[in-house]
This record gives sequence, C-alpha cells and structure tokens, in this order.
Amino acid sequence: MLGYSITQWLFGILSFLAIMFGLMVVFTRNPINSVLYLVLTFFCIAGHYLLLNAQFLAVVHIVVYAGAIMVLFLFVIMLMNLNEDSEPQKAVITKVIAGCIGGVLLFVMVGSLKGAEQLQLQASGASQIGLVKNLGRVLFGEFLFPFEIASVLLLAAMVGAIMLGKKEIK
Amino acid sequence: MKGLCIIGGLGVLAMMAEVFKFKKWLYPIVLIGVLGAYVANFIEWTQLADGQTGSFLDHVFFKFNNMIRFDNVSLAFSGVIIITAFFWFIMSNDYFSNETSVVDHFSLVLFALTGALMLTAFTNMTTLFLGIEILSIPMYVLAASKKGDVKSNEAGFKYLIMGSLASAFLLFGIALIYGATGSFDLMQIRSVISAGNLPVFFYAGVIMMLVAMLFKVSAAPFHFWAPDVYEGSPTVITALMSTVVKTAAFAAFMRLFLVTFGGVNETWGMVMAIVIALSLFISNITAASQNSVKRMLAYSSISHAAFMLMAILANAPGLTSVKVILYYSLAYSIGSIASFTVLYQVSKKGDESYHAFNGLAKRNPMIALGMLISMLSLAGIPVTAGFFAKYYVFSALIATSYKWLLILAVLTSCVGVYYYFKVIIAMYFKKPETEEPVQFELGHALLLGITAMVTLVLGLMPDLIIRML
Amino acid sequence: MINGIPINYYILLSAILFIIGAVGVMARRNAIIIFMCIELMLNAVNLLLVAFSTLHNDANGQVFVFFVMAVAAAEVAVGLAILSMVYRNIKSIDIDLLSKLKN
Amino acid sequence: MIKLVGLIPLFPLIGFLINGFFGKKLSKSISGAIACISVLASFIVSVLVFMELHHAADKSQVVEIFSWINSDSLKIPFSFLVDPLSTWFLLIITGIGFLIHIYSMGYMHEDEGFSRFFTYLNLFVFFMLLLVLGNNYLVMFVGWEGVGLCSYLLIGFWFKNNSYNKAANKAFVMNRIGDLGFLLGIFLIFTTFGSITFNEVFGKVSAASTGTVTAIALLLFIGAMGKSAQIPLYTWLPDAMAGPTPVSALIHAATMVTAGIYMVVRSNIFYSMSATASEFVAIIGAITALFAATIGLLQTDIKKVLAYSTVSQLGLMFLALGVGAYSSAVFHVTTHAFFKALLFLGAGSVIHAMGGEQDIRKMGGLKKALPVTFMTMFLGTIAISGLPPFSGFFSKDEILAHVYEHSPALWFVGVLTSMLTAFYMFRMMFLTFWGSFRGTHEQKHHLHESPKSITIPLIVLAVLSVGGGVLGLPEFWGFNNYIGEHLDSVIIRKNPSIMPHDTEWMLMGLTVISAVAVIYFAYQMFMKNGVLPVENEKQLKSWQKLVYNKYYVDEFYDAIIRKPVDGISKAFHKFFDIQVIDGIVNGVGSTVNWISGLVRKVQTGHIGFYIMAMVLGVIVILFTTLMK
Amino acid sequence: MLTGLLIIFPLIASLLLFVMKGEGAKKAVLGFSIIEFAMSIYAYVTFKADAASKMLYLNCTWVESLGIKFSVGLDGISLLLVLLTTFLVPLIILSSFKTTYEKPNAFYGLILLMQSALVGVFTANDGFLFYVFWELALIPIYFICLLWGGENRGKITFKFFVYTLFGSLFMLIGLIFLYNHTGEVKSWNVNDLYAAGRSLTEAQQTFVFWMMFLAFAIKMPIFPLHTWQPDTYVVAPTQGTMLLSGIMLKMGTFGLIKWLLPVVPLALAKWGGLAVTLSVIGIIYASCIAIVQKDYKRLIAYSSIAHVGLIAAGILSATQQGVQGAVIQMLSHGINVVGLFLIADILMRHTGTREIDKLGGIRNMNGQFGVLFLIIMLGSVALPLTNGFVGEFLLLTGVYQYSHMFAAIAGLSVILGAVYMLRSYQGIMLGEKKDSLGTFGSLAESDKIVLLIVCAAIIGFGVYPKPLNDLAEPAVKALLQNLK
Repeated sequence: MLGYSITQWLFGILSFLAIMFGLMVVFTRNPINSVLYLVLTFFCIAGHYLLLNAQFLAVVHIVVYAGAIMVLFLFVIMLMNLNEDSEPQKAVITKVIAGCIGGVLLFVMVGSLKGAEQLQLQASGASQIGLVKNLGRVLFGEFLFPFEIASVLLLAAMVGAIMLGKKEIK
Repeated sequence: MKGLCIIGGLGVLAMMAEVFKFKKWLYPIVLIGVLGAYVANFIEWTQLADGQTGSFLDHVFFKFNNMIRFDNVSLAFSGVIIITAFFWFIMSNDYFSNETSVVDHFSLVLFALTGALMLTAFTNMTTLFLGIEILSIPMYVLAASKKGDVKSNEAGFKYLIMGSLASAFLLFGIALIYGATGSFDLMQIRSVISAGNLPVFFYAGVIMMLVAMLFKVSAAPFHFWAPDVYEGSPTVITALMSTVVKTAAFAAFMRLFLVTFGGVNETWGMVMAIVIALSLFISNITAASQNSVKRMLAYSSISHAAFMLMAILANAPGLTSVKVILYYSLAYSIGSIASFTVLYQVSKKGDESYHAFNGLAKRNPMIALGMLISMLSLAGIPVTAGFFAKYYVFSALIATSYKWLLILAVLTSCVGVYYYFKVIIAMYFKKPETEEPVQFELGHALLLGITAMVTLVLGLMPDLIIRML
Repeated sequence: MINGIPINYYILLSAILFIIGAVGVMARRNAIIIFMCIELMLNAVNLLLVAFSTLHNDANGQVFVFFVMAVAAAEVAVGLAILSMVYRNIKSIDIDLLSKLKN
Repeated sequence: MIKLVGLIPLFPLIGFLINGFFGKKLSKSISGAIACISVLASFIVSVLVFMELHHAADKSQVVEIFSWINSDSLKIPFSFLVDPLSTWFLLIITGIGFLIHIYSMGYMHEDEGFSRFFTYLNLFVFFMLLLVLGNNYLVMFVGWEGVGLCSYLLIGFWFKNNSYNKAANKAFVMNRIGDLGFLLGIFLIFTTFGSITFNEVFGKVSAASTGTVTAIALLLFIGAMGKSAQIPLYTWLPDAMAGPTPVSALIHAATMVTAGIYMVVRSNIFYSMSATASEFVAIIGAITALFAATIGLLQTDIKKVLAYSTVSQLGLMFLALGVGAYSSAVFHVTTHAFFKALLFLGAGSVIHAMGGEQDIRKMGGLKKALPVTFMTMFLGTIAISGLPPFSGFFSKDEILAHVYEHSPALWFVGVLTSMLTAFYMFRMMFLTFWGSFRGTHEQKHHLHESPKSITIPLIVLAVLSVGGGVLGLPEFWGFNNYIGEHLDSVIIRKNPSIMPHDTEWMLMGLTVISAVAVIYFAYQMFMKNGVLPVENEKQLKSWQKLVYNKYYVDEFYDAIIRKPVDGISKAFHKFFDIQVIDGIVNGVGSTVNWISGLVRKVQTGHIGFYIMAMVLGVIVILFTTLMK
Repeated sequence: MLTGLLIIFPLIASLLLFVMKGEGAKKAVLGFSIIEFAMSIYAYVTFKADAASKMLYLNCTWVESLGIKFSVGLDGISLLLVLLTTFLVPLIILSSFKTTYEKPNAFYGLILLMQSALVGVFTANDGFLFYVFWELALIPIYFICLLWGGENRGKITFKFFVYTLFGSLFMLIGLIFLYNHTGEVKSWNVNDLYAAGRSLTEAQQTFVFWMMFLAFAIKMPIFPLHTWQPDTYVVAPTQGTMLLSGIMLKMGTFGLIKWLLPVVPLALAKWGGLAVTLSVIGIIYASCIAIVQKDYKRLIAYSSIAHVGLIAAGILSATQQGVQGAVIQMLSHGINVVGLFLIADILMRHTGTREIDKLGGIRNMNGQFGVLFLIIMLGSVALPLTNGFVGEFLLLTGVYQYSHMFAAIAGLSVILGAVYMLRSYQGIMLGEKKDSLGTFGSLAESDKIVLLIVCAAIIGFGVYPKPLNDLAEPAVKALLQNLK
C-alpha cells in the first residue's frame, strides 16, 4: 500500500493517534475527558509495544496504566467532584508561552536527537526478548536486587499514602 | 551493604511497631539500629583491602550483578549519611514523641535512608533510578506530613511535582543513553564512551541526566523548589533534606559525572560552571534579604551545593574531588544539623525569623556558642570544618581554567557571611524580648556539644577525613 | 530500522509525547491533569526504552520499563494522597492557589 | 676637654630633667639657680673647648657619643663635631643663654610657671647645642626640630591665651614646612653621596654635578628660610613675640633664628659650588631685609618692631651668605646676638616696668624712670643702626662691602635697609624714652627701674654691643679679621677683597652718613614735631595701611593656603570620603540588598513558573552544548 | 618551642579566663599578659645569644596531606612584632582597669585569644598557618567590638568584618595559587612559596600580587579601602581600638613585608608604583581629613591611616631604609597610638566628651596629663628624639630612593601631621577652661602608669633605637636579598 508495509502503516496510524490523544489530554477542559484520552493514548502506546515485539510489556502496560493508575485518577477526580469544566484556566499568555517553550524544546530535541542512524541495526522480527520467559529470567537474574529493593519503594509509597490519607487520631 | 540491609530492615520493623505494640521502644531501637548500621558499615570498611587510596571503584567489598557495589567511596559516604542520620534522630526525638503517626514517620525516614545508601553504591541506572525514587517518595510525604498545615501541603506538593518532572528528565536521559550504548551498566557505558564515536543524542541524554541531578542537588536554575519546600516542611524534615538527601544526591552525582561520564566532561563542564555561577549568585544574594532563618538556610544550602559542584567541576586527578566532596558534605551536614537543632528549639513558638534568636547568648550561652560555631563553620571561617571544606574546593578549582568562578565564590562568600552573621548579631547583640532562659534538653545540648566539637576537630585535623580514602 | 521503521521515528515520537506532557505540565492549573501529563512523559520514556530494547535486541530495556511502571504507580499513589490532603485543606486542586511559599 | 664636649649639652639636659621632674617641688630660687648653673657650666666647658681647639693642630675633631641609626649604608652615629664654627656658636649660645637665664630669674619671678619656664629654656639650650655640635645633618636636624619644639612651647608659654597658642602653632607648622625642605635636602645628600656626615659629604662634593648641588643647596635653604624667618616663611616670627620677652631675646633674636645661617655656613661648600643657589639666597635675603624693614616702620608694639628688625637683619645675613661672605655673616650673627638680645631684654625691662604694656604709643619719657635700661638700649640702638665704632657698624659694613663687590644693586638694597633700620629703631627709642608719658596714672605710679638680675645682663650685653666690633675689624684698616681667621678652616673663603681702599672708604662713609641723616630725620619727626603714631587704623593713608597691616601677607597666606586646605579637607571628608568612597562601599551593601529584593521576586511561589524555568533551563543547556 | 609556647600560653590563659568570675579575672589577665611579656623577653635574650637557636622554632606536622605544618619561628622582624604585641597587651589590659565592662572575664579572654592569634600571625613560617591565624585574629576583635562597642556597633563592626574577610579570602586564593606552583611535592613552607612565587611569569605574579595586596591593603588600611576603619575605631571599646590600631593593623604591613615583597618581585617592579601611589595619596588624603575632624578618636583614626600609608609606601619601595623604617615605625606607631587612644578614653571618662570643640583648658586642671599628652603627641608627629622620628626618617629615606616626588608628597604629612595634632592639642588642652566642662580631676593610677610607660618608650626608643635597629637591620637585609 503506497509503498509502505503494514507495520509502517500501523506505526503511522498509532503514532498519529497517540499524539492526537496526547494533545487532547492537555487541551481538554474536563478532567474526566482528559483521563479518558490518556487511557486512549496508553492503548496506542501498547499498540506500539506490540509492534516492537514486546508483547508481555504491552499487556502489563494496559493492566497497570489503563487498569490501575487511571482508575485511581478517576476515583480521585470523582471523589473531589471535579467533573466539570469549571477549572480555572491559566492566562492565555501563559499558555502561549508554554506552547512556545514546548515548540522550542521540540526543535532543540529534534536537533539533538539526530545521529541515530549510526547505530548498528540488529536483525529483527525473530526477537524473543519480549516474551515472559525471557523477561522473567532477566528480571529475576540480573535485576534481582532492583526487584527486591523495589519492594521497599512500594512499601514506602504505601506507608506514605496511608499516612497522608488517614485521619488524624487525637 | 550490611548497613543498607539493617536500615531497610529497621524500616520494615518500624512499620510493625504499631501492630506488635512496641511503639514505646521504637525510638531506642531505631537509635541502636542506626548505630548498628554504622558499626556494620565500619566493619565492612575495615575489611577493605589495604591501599585504600587507589582509584575510584576499586576495593569492592560487595557487589550484586553490577547493580550495586560497595567500594571504599560508597562506604565512606554511607558512613557520613548514617552518622548524620544518627544525629538527626537525636535532634528530632521530641518531634517523634509529639507525632501521632510516629510509626509511619520512622519507617518513612528509614526507607529514605535506604534510598540514600543505595545512591552511594549504585552501579547501574536501574539502581540509580530506584535509589532516587526510594529517597524521594518518602521525602515528598514527609515534607507534606503536617497535614493540617497548608504550607506543609504546598511544600510536599511542589516537591512532588517538581521531583516527578525531574525524574521524567532523568528517565529520558537514561533512555537516550541506553539507546546509544545499549546498556544500563555504568562500567559498560564508561567503556563505550572511551571507545568514542557516540551519536549526538547520547550527549543529550547526558545533559538531561545532568539537569535531573542538578535538580536533586538544587542548583540554579533548577533550585526553585528548594527554598519553598525547605520552608514549608517541618523543621526537622528540612534538616533531613539539607543533610542526608543532599549528601546522597552528591554521592550519586559524583559517581555519574566523575566516573561514568568523566570521559565526556567537555560536554558538561561549561554548563556546570555557568550553573554554579548562577547558583552562587542567586542563592547568596537572595539569602541576604531573608527574614526567616529557615529560608535563609535553604538558600545557603543552595550555595553550599554550588561549592560542592565546584569540586566536581574541578574533576581533580585521583580521588581528590571525591575527598573534597566527602569532607564538604560531612562538614556541611554537621553544621546544618547543629543550626537546625537550634532553630528547631528556638522556633517552637512558631517564629522562624531572626528575631527568634535575639539575645540567645544571654538566654542560653552554651547553646548560642554551639550555634555560633556552626554558623562560623557554614560561613567558612577558620578553624572550623567549613573553612577547610571551602579551602579544598578552592584549591581543587584553582588548578583548572575556571578561576573566574573563584572570584565569584569569594564575593558571594562575603555576602554569605552577611546572612550567617545576622544570626550571630541577633544572638549576641540584639536585646531579647524575654529574659527567660531557653531550656534545652540534655539530648540536644549533647548533640550541639558533639557537633561543635566535631566541627572544630575536623577544622583542626582535616586529614582524619581526607586520609580515609 | 525496526520492522522497517527507522529508530529515529521512535525517538521523535517519544520526544513529541514527552514534550506534549511537558507542555501540559506548564499550561494547566489542574493538579490532576498535571499528574497525568507527567504520566504521559513517563510513558514516552517507556516507549523509547522499548524501542531501544528492540533495537539492541536486549531485554534490559524492557525490564527497566517495569521499574518505571512501579515507580510511576508509587508516585501516583503518593501524589494523589497529597492531592487529596491538599483538597481537604483548601478545597481546590488549583496549583496557582498553592503559592504561599515564595520570595 | 674636647673629648668631653658631650658635657656641654649634658648640663642643660640635666637641668631640664631636674626642673622637669621636680620643678614644682623646688623653690623658685633653687629651680632658677639650677637652670642658670647648668648653662653656666656649659659655658665654662665651651670656653675650655674653645681654647683647647684654638691651640690644637687638628681643627676638626669628632666625638662619637653613641650609635644611633644604622641601616645598611646609612650609618648615623650620634656624634659631635668640634671645629671653629661649632665652638664659636657654642660660645654665643651658652654665653648669651647664660645672661638671659639670669635675666629671666628676675623677669619671670612673679610667674606661676617659673620652673616650667626654666625647664623649657634649658631644653632649648640643649637642643640648640645639639644643633651646632652635630657631626652630621641628622643630628643637626634633631637640634633643628628640637629648638622648634622649644620655640613652640615657649611662644605658647602662657597657654591659657589661645591667640598665643595659635602663634605657637603657626611657628611650629611654618618651621615644619622648612624642615621638610631640609629633610629632602638630607635625602638628596644621602642618595648622592651615600653619607650625611659633614666631612665625608664635603669631601665628595666635587664629584657631584652642579645641578644636584644646586638642588641640595636650595632644599637646605628652604629649611633655613623656615627657621630664620625668610620670605616667604617669615610671618611666624613677629607672632612669636607672644612668648615671654627673654624667649624673644634668646630664641627669636640671638640664637635659634640664626640656625639657618649656621646651617648655610656649615654647608657653604655647596653654595660656593652653585652660583644659582647663592644668587637665590642673596636675593631672598635682600628682599626679606628690605621688606621687613619697611614693615618695621609703622609697628607700634615695641617687640614687634624688634621682631621685624630681626627678620630684616637676618635677611641681611643671608644676603651676605649669598654673596659668599660667610665669615661676615657669622660676624653679624655674633654682633646681632649682642645688640638684639640687648634690645629685647631692654624692651622686656620696659614692659616689666610698664606692667605688661607693649604699645609704644602708651609709653614715652621713660628715660628718667629707667636710666639703666635707657642707656643700654640706646647703645644697642646705635649699634644696630651701624654707627661707628659700635659693633653693628663693623659687621654690617663688612657685609655691605662684600655685597657691593658682588652687585651694586644689592648693595643699594642693603644700604636702604640699614637706613630704614636706623629710622625705625630711633623712632622706637624716641617714642619710648623721650617725650611725655602717655600711659595711665597707675602705670606711671609703678614705673621703676628693674632689679639687678635684669640690669646686669643688660649692662654686659651693652658692653659687648659696643665693643663687639673688635672681633672683626676691617682688613683694609690693617687689622686682622679675627672671625675670618678663626673660621678659615671651615669656610671656602672668597678671595681677599680686591676693591681699592678708597672705594671701601667711600662705601663706609656713605652708609654712615646715610644712617646719620636718617637718624636726624627721625629726630626731627618725633622729637621736634612730636609726631605720634595714630591711634586708629582708619586715619592711615592707604600705603600706610598696607604697611601697617604687614602687606596683608598673613591674610594672603590664609586665603591661598589655610582656607583651601581646610576647604579641601572638608570636601575630602564630607564629600569624597563619606559620600564617594564610603558611599561606594555601602553602596555595594545596598546594591546587594536591592538586587536581593529583585531576585527574590523571581521566586514567585507559582509552581508553573518553576517548571517553565526548569524547562527553559533544559532548553538553553541543550541548545548551547549541542547546537554548536 | 618557645615560640609555640608564646602562642599557646595566651590561648590556654584565655580558656582559663572564660571560666573565671568577674573581678578576679582582671588581676589574673594582667598577670598572664605580663608572664607572656616576660617569655617574649626571654625569647629576645635567646635570640640575641643565638639567632638560630632551636628554642625559637617549632615545626610539626599539621595536615600532612596538604603539606601544612605548624611551623613557627622568629626572625628579627617577627621578634620585634611579637615583642610589640606582648608589650602592648599588658598596657591595653591595664588601661581598661578604670572602665567596668560587663562580663570582664569574657572580655579579657577575647583579648588574650587575640594575642595568641596575633603572635601566630607574626611567627608563622607556613603560608597556611599564617592565613589561619590571620583569620583567627579577626574573630575575637569582632566580638570585642560587637559586644562592648558603642553606638551603632552592629552595622559598623559587621562592615569591618566583611570588608577584611573579603580581602583575606582573596589572599587565600593567592596563597593557594602559590602553593599549587610549589613543584612536585606541594609545600606551604614560606621559602617554598617564595621560590614558587619567583618561578611564576609576570602575569601570574601580577595575579598573586593583587590578590594578596588587597588583603593587606584592607587590613592596614590603604586608601581607598580605608572607610571601614574610622567608624570601627570610634565605635570599638578603647581596648578594641588599641588592639586594632596598635597591633592588628601591623598584620597588614607585616604581611606586605614577609608575604608579598619576597614573593612577587616582577609584579612588584611593574605594579609597585601604583600601590605606592595609592599609599601616598592616602597619606595626604587622610591627613587632610584629620585636620577637620571634631571627634578626637576619629582624628587619631585618620592620622593612623596617614601613618600606615607611609609605612606601606616605605615597604613597597623595597629599599633597606624603607623596609627597616617600616618595621621601626610599626613599633613606634603601635606604642604611640595606644597612648593616644588611651588619652581619648581618659578624656571621655573624665569629661564625657571627645569633641575637640567642647573641650579646652584641661592643662590648667591637670598639668601632668598635659605633659604626658604632649609627649605622646610629639611622638606621633615624629619629632626627633621620639620613636616616631627614627621610623619616619628611614621611611622617607627609603621612599626618596624610590621616587623623589613621592617622598616630597609623603613628606607633606610632616607638616599636615603637625597641623592637626597641634590644633587638636590646643583645642583640647590649652586655652581657658570651657564653662561647660566639669572638673577634670586627677588621673587614675592605672592610666598614669600606662601613659608613663608609653612616654618612656617614646623617648627611650627615640634616643636609643639601637636595640630595634639591631634586630631589624639584618633581618631586612636578608629579606631584600630575596628580591635580587
């Protein structure tokens, strides 16, 4: 099709959608809508993962982000009853400046990201690295220490969240 | 490594105190535990091979799949962190006793310490990232821990947002470096760098990591969070931030930029120089017109960060820069702990401005003396530890082409003297509002005595530390 | 070239997503949206990591993503806890209202 | 005895110390006696030294007391030089000093600061002796400044009166101006010759360039100008009459003010090498002589008249020095010391009798009440007017002869000066002693001749004034000029006079005749016509007013030096120091505060701004490092 | 050994004092300071007997990794300054006996602390040690001024502190720069630093020169860096002022002699002229300002600037006479200025004012005081046979060799000095007593003793400066050898 392979088409479409939804996250007034757009963006990214042969990661991504994190967001939004368009907006000038800064940042980044062509390209397609088995071996082998220590992180987050969340007992 | 395990275990233990009802014993247990961690750390130190002054990252005592590696440098910094933490626990004893969720506080602090210790010993981007987060997330919570106080909320919130953003930059940097080198392992990255021929975006990655680390050590223009967070947080937490967190951040900074990216320092040298100049200028100038001592100390911490960055910038041969940072962070931590202790005590009524110190010399001469010594040390007056710290920085930097920074450093140091001496003048010269003596409990008095002594001893015998590495 | 797509495209894509997130952080006042934007930035990084992982045919990149996710989750949990506390105190999550600490 | 020359200054020093420490506890007579005896002892030793030197083969003997300042090549011992010049001055100083000490016993008897006065006086003698005895310029300078100090102390002796104190300050400061010149001269001598010891320096002079020598001579002369009250540094001397009269006699007439002459004579080798410097000295001397003499014409204070006369006579001496007549200058110093001391002491006696009144307009007819004083003063006046065969005649004539040889124009100035001198001196005499008494009744009632302690010195000095001329009788009369011969070894002598004798006779005659004529004129004016100086300044004609007010020189100095210095100082202090320099220093502080206030504003508290700043920071850093 | 003792003893004594109570401290501190003086005299005797005696040197390792040694020793110049310090401190302490200070033990403790640091500065043979003592000397005096000073002291003393610290930090940079050039094995030893300094290029020497000169110039102070000084002198308690002007000021001049002259000869040749110009301007400038001062203490302060300007010019002329004169003048100035400030203090105590216009006729009431005052004043205007003259003469000789013109201008201070000193003496002591003044009364014994000792020193060293010269001359000669 038009000289592009199906993967390329998929890449193009997913990228377009991801960027569009990403923009919608930022520009939608209603927070609920933002959340939903973000979920959509995550789906697009999951699609990219699939394209990149990271099947397990794609699944985990959906489960953790779309399934857990975004639900948490939704809960909080509802809890605070922010389900309206009444959010005070920043001054237009601030937004414009933010946009400009974003543009410049993009410019700079694009400029600085060149040079990837020199990277040695690997044979692809037959890659098995994204499979659970492979990932598990790496995770529980080389990355055992970070894995263990991540528990401390989660514990800390848990303790912290609970501490802040609970009522003061006098 | 044992130290890290003990501290982490203590954190978990502390969590259980509520359930298993040994809350009352928690404080002594933690103190003993921290001491134990220090001892363990020290034992590991003594078990290091001889010839400890070898090059960086030699003399590995413990390592784990290229994830974490306790070498002489990391043990030294761990020692500094643990001893500072010990002082900090003494300082904040009544903070804990007043707090309802004491258990949570203990575990959070201990978890943060775990992260801090990781930062001294990581050899992989994964452990770096996790270490930073383990250190930061409890700090976000602690900063916000005065639940009813909007200022504290604001502090936690700002810290969180800015910290997350910095993490994002850090990650982007890591990703780019990973893309360019194909590895997260510091040693491997280093060897790739020395092989040369790197894509441009590798440098972008380095810069992004640099920005993230500069944020962590609160250097301008990434410092904006620091004064606000320091001011809003409960005083003891501020003390923790300006000592342990800062030391850990520098330990990490050093590993990254002296070892891993040492080969490409021409990329980040000038950036760093400008950042230092900006930090020196902004922090000292702004501190000069502060009314709140706490906020002044926040700005002063930025200025000290700039000094430590100078040591990294100097990138002196051998372990010199590392020694300088080790010494500086110890001197600064000790001085900070002492001044925060006094600040914490005199500001119990809520006044954190210079007025709170008025006439302290009359109301409690010994405490005023302790504060005086710590202020002199922070200002860098001989023969305190702070002086030698600055001296080492100067002497490291004078051999480089960044001599102009020295001039700026001197100029701003004079401004620095201005705001430190405002405290001294308040203590010794201003009339107090009340004549009643300020009561200090034994623990605090002892702490001040010890810090003052350490400050002077280090000022007289800097070799004690310098010779360690 | 991964599956016929140059790596540059992935870098560009994640850079764009990253910047969208950054712009969002700068342009919005709603704290929750700011958090979401940060999540978006982290996801951009994840995408980049996975792309590089595939490029290098190296699993480490993907494993790293797990850790990023874990951290993101932890950050969100703490962040939302702080937010709800802020909301309890000032009945708003407008970040511009949180500017008592200054100068 | 020469080896013991150190005793000469030692005695007055001992006297000074005793009176200084215990003066208050001693009775007046003991205190005065100690002072007198100490000077007398010096005098005796001086005489002995003088005699011994006269017979000694070595006319220039150095006595080292102790090593004083050592700095590498600059070695300055505290040592004395005994040679004809210094011994000559020793005699004058101790001799006249002793007489004046005696005189002071009577004169100061009623004063509460009696012992203090003698303390100072002894100290003065001590320093004056150091001045003339010093073997190098620095010891000379010690004496030089020391006598300046004593002069300061004695002018301001009655320190309750602030105008006296001002006069004292003025004297000290003006002397210091001269001293600076002297000091610079010493430096130049040291840098040129590597030594400041007289004989060493003089031995090397020929090696130096004329320019340097001129510079040295002029710098030294600046010192002399200050000390010997030459234009432009003369104004302190008339004011110095604020001191007690014996002081005026000793310090401001006989000894200290002649230190300048001593110094030039001592350094005569420089002046004889440098025609420019000599010419300069001569001209300054001539101008001063004439200028001061004209001021003297209209003065009404008896001491002021004498003071200006002193300035004028000193000018005459410098004129002599300028034309190379060094021994004549010393001769005139000697005779001047006699008659001027006499005149001052006489004036003191008059003032004493008048109960402190110094204005000659209020005197008159004192001849009968004060016969001894009158007689002695009259002799002194004749001497100073240069009538033969009084001492002044010989010394002045010798000078004028030499001047004529050098330049008839200067000679004319000299003659004019001596005419004026004769006029105002006789004016003073006539107004004081002749005519009728113009003072109050009370004063008239108290008029009496002074006690013996006052009159005896007067008589002695009168004798000396009359007969002092024998020390230097003119050579063309066929006599040996004693002073000239005595000083032979220390002075580069001019060639003996080559003027024809008749010229000399003629010159001598001219001066005498002119003096007599002027005296007659004065007699006509004050005795016959009874002209009195007007009471009120307003009645003066404009030229008289100018002269009466001393040509407004003081006011002029005030306007061009004192006021500007004060003004500049105030400007320095109020504006430059406080506003500019300290302003900058404090400005740094306030600028820091100001900037601090601005920079603080950047910390807005808005997290959005912080984030933006951070992102901007990233952009800038990325851009600068990667977009090269 | 002995030198080390001279440093340590006051330190220990001061610690003892801090724990003492009230009035007992007064006597104790006088005793301590006299013992210290006796020790320094013993050092002098030892030095006279054998200048290389081991007793006079102490050399032990301090910070090995940096090559810093606790290395102290005495040569002629430092011995003189140590003697000055130990001589003046008892006088200063004695002069405080009539003033009651709050917490006298702390006050005297700080004075001794300061003495210890000062002796350290003068004897240090190690660049780093020198710097440390230099800074240490600042802290006690800061507190003396801050705690016991006069009106508005907070601001003024702070300015003083920051100003001097500012300079000394630059000196630190200069010293570190030298240290970094000491060759393979880095050393702080004074001779190694000399060698390092002389091995530098002219541009580098210039850098070091200005860095170090700034510190010394501020300390002395040299125009136009002097504005901290008059205010500080006025606001400080009398003893503080004496310490500041009598001894501490000499740190700057001493620094010039020992730590600048021999280090950077090339830079000195190139830039010394500018520095001398500043010094000479300062002489005239400060003298002029002194003329119009109303407060006597401030007048002395400005006169001190003028004197020190001449000292600096003499040192920078780098001639034997100039430097030797500077050494002698440092001593003389130290002694004289202590006397003058005591006089200012006495005036304040007896009449309640130091304003010249409000005073007058005091000599009528107390002749003895008048005479003592006169002698000290004469010493200060450098009349021959007072100590001031010897130094000033040598200084001017030195400057004259450097430049005739500068000597002539500097010499103007001879005149201006006479003007302001005599004017002020007249205003304060002479004339009729002002009605507004009460009775003056007689001098306290302690004051009288101090003034008498000062006067004796003024005349004694003026008539017979040989002991000083004998110490200074060879030392200066050896130092100047280094320049060649």
